[in-house]
Amino acid sequence: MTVLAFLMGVFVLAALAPWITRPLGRAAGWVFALLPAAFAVMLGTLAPQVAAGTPVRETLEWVPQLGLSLTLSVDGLGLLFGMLITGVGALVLVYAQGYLEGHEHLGRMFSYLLMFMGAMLGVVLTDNLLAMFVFWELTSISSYLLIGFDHNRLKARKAALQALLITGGGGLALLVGVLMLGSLAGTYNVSEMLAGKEGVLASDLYVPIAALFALGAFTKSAQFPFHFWLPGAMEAPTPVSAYLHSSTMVKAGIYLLARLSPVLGGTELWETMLTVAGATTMVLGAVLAIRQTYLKKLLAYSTVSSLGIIVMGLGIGTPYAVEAAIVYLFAHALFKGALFMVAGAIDHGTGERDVERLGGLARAMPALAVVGVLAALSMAGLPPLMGFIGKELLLKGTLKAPEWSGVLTGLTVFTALLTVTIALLTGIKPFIGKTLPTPHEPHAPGPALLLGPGLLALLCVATALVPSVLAMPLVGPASAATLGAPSTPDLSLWHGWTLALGLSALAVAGGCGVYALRGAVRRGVEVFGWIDRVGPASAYEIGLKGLNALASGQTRVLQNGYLRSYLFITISTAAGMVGVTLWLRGGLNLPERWEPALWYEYAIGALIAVAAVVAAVARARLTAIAALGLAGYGVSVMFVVFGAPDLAMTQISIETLTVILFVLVLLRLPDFRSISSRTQKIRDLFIAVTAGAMMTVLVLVASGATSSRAMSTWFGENSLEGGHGRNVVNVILVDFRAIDTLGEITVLAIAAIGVFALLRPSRMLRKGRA
Amino acid sequence: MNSIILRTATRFTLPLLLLFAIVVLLQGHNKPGGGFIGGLIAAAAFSLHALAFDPAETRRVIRIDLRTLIGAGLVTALVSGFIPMVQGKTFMTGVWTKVPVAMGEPLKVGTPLLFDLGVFMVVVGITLLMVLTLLEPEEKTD
Amino acid sequence: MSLLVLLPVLIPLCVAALSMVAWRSLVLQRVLGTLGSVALLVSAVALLLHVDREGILALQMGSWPAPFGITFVADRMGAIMTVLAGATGVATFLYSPASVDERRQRLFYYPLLSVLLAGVCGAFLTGDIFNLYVWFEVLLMSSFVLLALGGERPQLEGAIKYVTLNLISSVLFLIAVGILYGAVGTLNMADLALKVAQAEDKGVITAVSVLFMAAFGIKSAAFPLFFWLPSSYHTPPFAVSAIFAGLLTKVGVYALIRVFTTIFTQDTAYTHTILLIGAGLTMVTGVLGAAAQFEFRRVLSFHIVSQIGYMIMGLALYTPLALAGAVFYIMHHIIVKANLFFIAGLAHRIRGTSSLKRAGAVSVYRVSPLTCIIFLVAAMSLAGLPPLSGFFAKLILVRAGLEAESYTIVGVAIVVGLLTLFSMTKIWAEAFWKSPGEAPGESTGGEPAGREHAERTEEPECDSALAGPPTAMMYAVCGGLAVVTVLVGVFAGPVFGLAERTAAELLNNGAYIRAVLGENP
Amino acid sequence: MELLFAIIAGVLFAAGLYLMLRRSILKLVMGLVLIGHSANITIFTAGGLTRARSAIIAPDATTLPAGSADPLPQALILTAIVISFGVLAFAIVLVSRAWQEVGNDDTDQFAETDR
Repeated sequence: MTVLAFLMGVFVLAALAPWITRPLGRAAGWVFALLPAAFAVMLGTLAPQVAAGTPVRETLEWVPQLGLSLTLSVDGLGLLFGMLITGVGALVLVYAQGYLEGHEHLGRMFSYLLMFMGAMLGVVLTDNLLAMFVFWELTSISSYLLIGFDHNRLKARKAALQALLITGGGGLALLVGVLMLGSLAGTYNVSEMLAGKEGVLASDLYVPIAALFALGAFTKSAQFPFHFWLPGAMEAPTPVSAYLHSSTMVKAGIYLLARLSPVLGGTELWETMLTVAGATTMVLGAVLAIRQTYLKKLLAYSTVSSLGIIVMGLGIGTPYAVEAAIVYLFAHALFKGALFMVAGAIDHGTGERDVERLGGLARAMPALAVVGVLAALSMAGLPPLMGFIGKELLLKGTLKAPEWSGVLTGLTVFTALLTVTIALLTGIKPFIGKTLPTPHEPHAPGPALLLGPGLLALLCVATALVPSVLAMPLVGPASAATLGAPSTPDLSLWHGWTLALGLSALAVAGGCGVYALRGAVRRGVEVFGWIDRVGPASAYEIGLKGLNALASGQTRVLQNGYLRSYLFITISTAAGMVGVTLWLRGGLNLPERWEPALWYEYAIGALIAVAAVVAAVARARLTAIAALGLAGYGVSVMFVVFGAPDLAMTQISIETLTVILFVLVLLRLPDFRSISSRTQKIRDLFIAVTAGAMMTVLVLVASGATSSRAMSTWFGENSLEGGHGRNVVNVILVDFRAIDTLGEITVLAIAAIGVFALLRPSRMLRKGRA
Repeated sequence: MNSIILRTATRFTLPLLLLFAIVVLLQGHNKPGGGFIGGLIAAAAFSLHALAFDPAETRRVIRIDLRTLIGAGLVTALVSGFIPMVQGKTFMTGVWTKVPVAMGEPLKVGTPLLFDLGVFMVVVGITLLMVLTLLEPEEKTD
Repeated sequence: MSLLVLLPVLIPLCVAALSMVAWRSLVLQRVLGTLGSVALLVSAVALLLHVDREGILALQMGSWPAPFGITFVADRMGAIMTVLAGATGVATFLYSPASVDERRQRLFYYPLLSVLLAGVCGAFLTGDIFNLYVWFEVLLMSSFVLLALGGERPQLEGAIKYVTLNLISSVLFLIAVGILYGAVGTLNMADLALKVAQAEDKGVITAVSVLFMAAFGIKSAAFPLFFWLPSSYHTPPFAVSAIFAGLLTKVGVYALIRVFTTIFTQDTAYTHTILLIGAGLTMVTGVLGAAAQFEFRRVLSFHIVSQIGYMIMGLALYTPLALAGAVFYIMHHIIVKANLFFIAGLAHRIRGTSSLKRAGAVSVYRVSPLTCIIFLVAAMSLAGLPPLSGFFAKLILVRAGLEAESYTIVGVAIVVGLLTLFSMTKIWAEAFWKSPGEAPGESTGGEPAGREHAERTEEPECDSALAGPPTAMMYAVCGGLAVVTVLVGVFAGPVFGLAERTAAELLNNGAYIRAVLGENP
Repeated sequence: MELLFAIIAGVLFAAGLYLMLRRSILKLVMGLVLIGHSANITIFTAGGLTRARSAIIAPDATTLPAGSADPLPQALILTAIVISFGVLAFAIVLVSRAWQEVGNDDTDQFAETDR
């Protein structure tokens, strides 16, 4: 249970962080980093076992009935991602200490970062798809809190919401997909799904499942057209961007695609979906990046592009392409993480974010300059750096793609070219050339700010120089897990004079050219500006506005504040439901003949009816109240006639009391006015008469139904003997059904309290006012 | 309504009406009537009194605070349900004994009658609370 | 042992009667009420444990044999609901002194709360359909008074709508009971289950069942019968609206579940289809209503409506898993919803306002991390985010929907889940994140188009809240309920197991009938 | 006679609803009274109508003779009447208090807190 213990430890530390950050002082970030560092080391020790093809498994049951268990399984893919998350995570914690030194909410930042780290680790280490979903949503929430960290700014809050809604929405699609796949495969453990792969692929549900999983992955990994939340998320402080938006969270979607490739992949649908989305995102991301001049936005769009590259690689699906995707993912995490941190350090040290206003910083911050240049060169794909290896493999992958290889290669080269430009802009330009004035005097970053990017940049070199030691143990098993077959990516720096090398050189040269002409190019790509204006980002805005308009419109119509309209809808619904049911379900079995009533019964009935109608239409209050009383007395006479003396007595006394209450209280109210319009009256009359008719029919139908008289017979037989009373009604009230009566007097008591409570304070208040 | 006739009449009718109310309460088990109707008659008697004199005077005549009366009525009704539980029977099971009366056949007394008495008290209490609260002059009489 | 069935009703009723006698002493009333609610909770837990282990418990009132007397029955469903009522009751009693001013307390506030609890528990435990009506009236009447207590204008306006529409519901209920009695000649629910199954004229029965559906639909605030709820729930003191939000609509849902699993199963193809359509519409209209609101409790109120839809969805799908989902959802929702209203009171005390447009006096996010954590737990649970209770509730229902191949309702449930998240973040962003200095400008979720928002920058504030910093007890209550929410998530396995057993029991009413009517009815 | 009762129930119900749908709060309460009557009549009729044989056991008998009125619906109605009286009393006072606070008897003016 080591892995599980470590994972829980991360969450526990997240819970503790806000309370212990202040006591720890400047060492806090360093202390917190120890845990993920240890985690990384622990994962590292598992590497040989994983490479040997035997994943480490630990299981903790959670809701076994639903198939949800915390099954941790460290296989190749999990190991690669786990190392990245813990390794980069440790560095980011240290970096955050330097970046946000003295910030009021530094403790919360650590807490959110650790929570995010734990969630992310959960996503990549669990084998159970439901458990993975649990962690998946946790990453969304913690990233919401992280993006909105500068909670005073409206822009930050909006960006946080945007990211949450898009990734959260994708997450819900994923949930449906997971549930469908789980019930289809009969298990939620991915490792056990392979056995049922044939059944999954043959099922009718395969298409929706694949689409739902892709939707979940594409939203999380910022694929077109869901990419726009990622640049928006740059509202977050830089440590967050470096962690979430370059090396970890945005890769969760890619992880998901890689993880499920063995189960869902290999079909034309899967490959087309991924390749098209990836290629589109790759090109668009790069083009949109060129338009930007803000450091972090440039990096964000280029991250979108890189994510597209990886998705495309997974989509092509050949061993070459998949290996390339995995290697590129690894390389990207190193150089993009480093570059984000460099960008943050520049911002921190100068207060300037616009690349066009930055230059010559190498003099003020030489160490950072070395780091930045190294990372940028890796991103540009120059040897002897990891980025170069990744790009070479990628070009090889597209060249050997089974279909559309020409187009894909062309697009990749084009993207690589623009990537070179972006690398030059973000990692090199700020440090070289003429020194430009900045908002405040540049100062070199301290060790906390330098450690993270420095180490990552160093790794860019080291992994490429000795790939068999530092890279191979990670990427080899990972691509093997993705492919579902043994795999050893060719990680050498030199393959001889190949076409890929030529294209690579072309891209570098072209990239430098674009860099030189960037002013013109920027104006040129403004053509694509519409994507931001009418594209998905504005679709989101319009959607949100539309939602709000729909919501308030609906509420204005339904919850309009008018009691009469509430009543109208309520009554029509009830009457309509009953009427339709009687009609549809054959309830209209009226008795065949009715026993006629006697003349005086007709007379009383007529009296009640007329009194009711008069009460309803009377213009004067007193007339109405008198008619109301008359109707009540009429009803009690009816009770007398039909053998219910108790009822009649009660009804008469209640009626009298009611009239007294009416007179005492309501005569203070103003006299009736005619305020409803004619149409309203007709409409109301219609619904009232309809509902009344419904009542009549119901009563007839019920009285026609033959029911047993067992109850009344039993009461009649047991009243005297068991209840010691001859008045059966009273015996029912105080004995057989005394609980009813207990409830009844409780209601009365409460009503009296209500009357008392409502009248007393009014008197007090009025006295106060007078 | 400061009528002397009404006041004098009320002085006589109040006890009579109360007596009638109690008769209705007691005979309710065998003839039409019962705690509810009896309670209403008693309340009507006191209401009449309140109209003839004034609510404060009526409250004085009743002595017991109406809120207490309502509570006591509820407690009585509940207690009538608990009595059988002392004997190990279910809540609200009727328990009956015969009370010998000097003349005539012995009177049967049982918890349902106690329950009805509770009903009676609550009804008197709530009706008077409503009526008196409404009749009372506009000042605090707490 | 069988007395256990009655205790949850008798305890609060006796407490209420005693506190009424003790109307002079507020302290005594408070102590009595609080102890009573604790006793209620303890007895309810004992009842649940007993019922879960030994089976359904029935008690014939006054020793009269069923179906002639009134039977009190506790099956798992009823016992679970009673436990939840007890828990909400304890929380409300503890929270009340910090939320209800002394003037209101003097007007029988505590006895009213006790009676409300008695009514709710009575409704959960009675086995007689007319007796159910009586308990409904008990809880309604006390809720009427609690709602209007204090007599401020917003309260009275809300109370008029609440009272009127609920009385319509009561009348429909009463009529339905009368007609049902006329048609089958019994009132005992177990006996009704038998007689309805034997009835020749199914058409009438179905029509009556639909009448019940309308009556309970109003009580549970389903579409399009929910208007009374958002009109009134934001007006009384926070403690009152919390217990309302937690318990009252769920009594309606309970009644729907009870009636449409135990009694009316003669035409499920028809009745449960209506329920399903209603469930979907309820979810959507509720959540849209919430999206249009800019007041803490009004957002929450509309969400109640929306989430009632989920519970009805579980009933409507009528599979073991779906019903278990509905049961789980109810358990989760009562705790979380009551807590959110309590938290609204907490936040109101800190910010000095419940408006989401206006920035509060201070930023809650800065001054009270504890409030933030508690709110996040409750809100995220409501939105169905893992690993909190709401996630499992939603997960079960969605899975049940998928297994029943009702893809439309699943789609609705999913989209509504996202929109719920949206409005929870709206509360979070506006009430917690926003800083005092900020102008009441554009909100995070975009500004709704419409006239009234241009006209009315000032939201009407409900002044039924006490001022001053929150008390420790408020934190304790909110925090305690938040812990429960987390625990339900952590121990989702056992809780779901209970829900599954409950669902199985509901779907097979034989045990219920035997427990009430004896072995050979 | 069932027909007569059914019609009375229908008329009472319709008149009550019509009153409730008016905008005056006073009419609202009056409507409540009428639909209450309607519900009672409904139960009374659905339970079975019997002329003039009240459910009281004669002094010389020990059981209720066949053909007597069904006592159960009567007991139910009695309970319902009393409960609706309690509710009604509260509603009357509520309405008058609301009128005092709002200063208007038009329910359309009771919409301030609802939008």
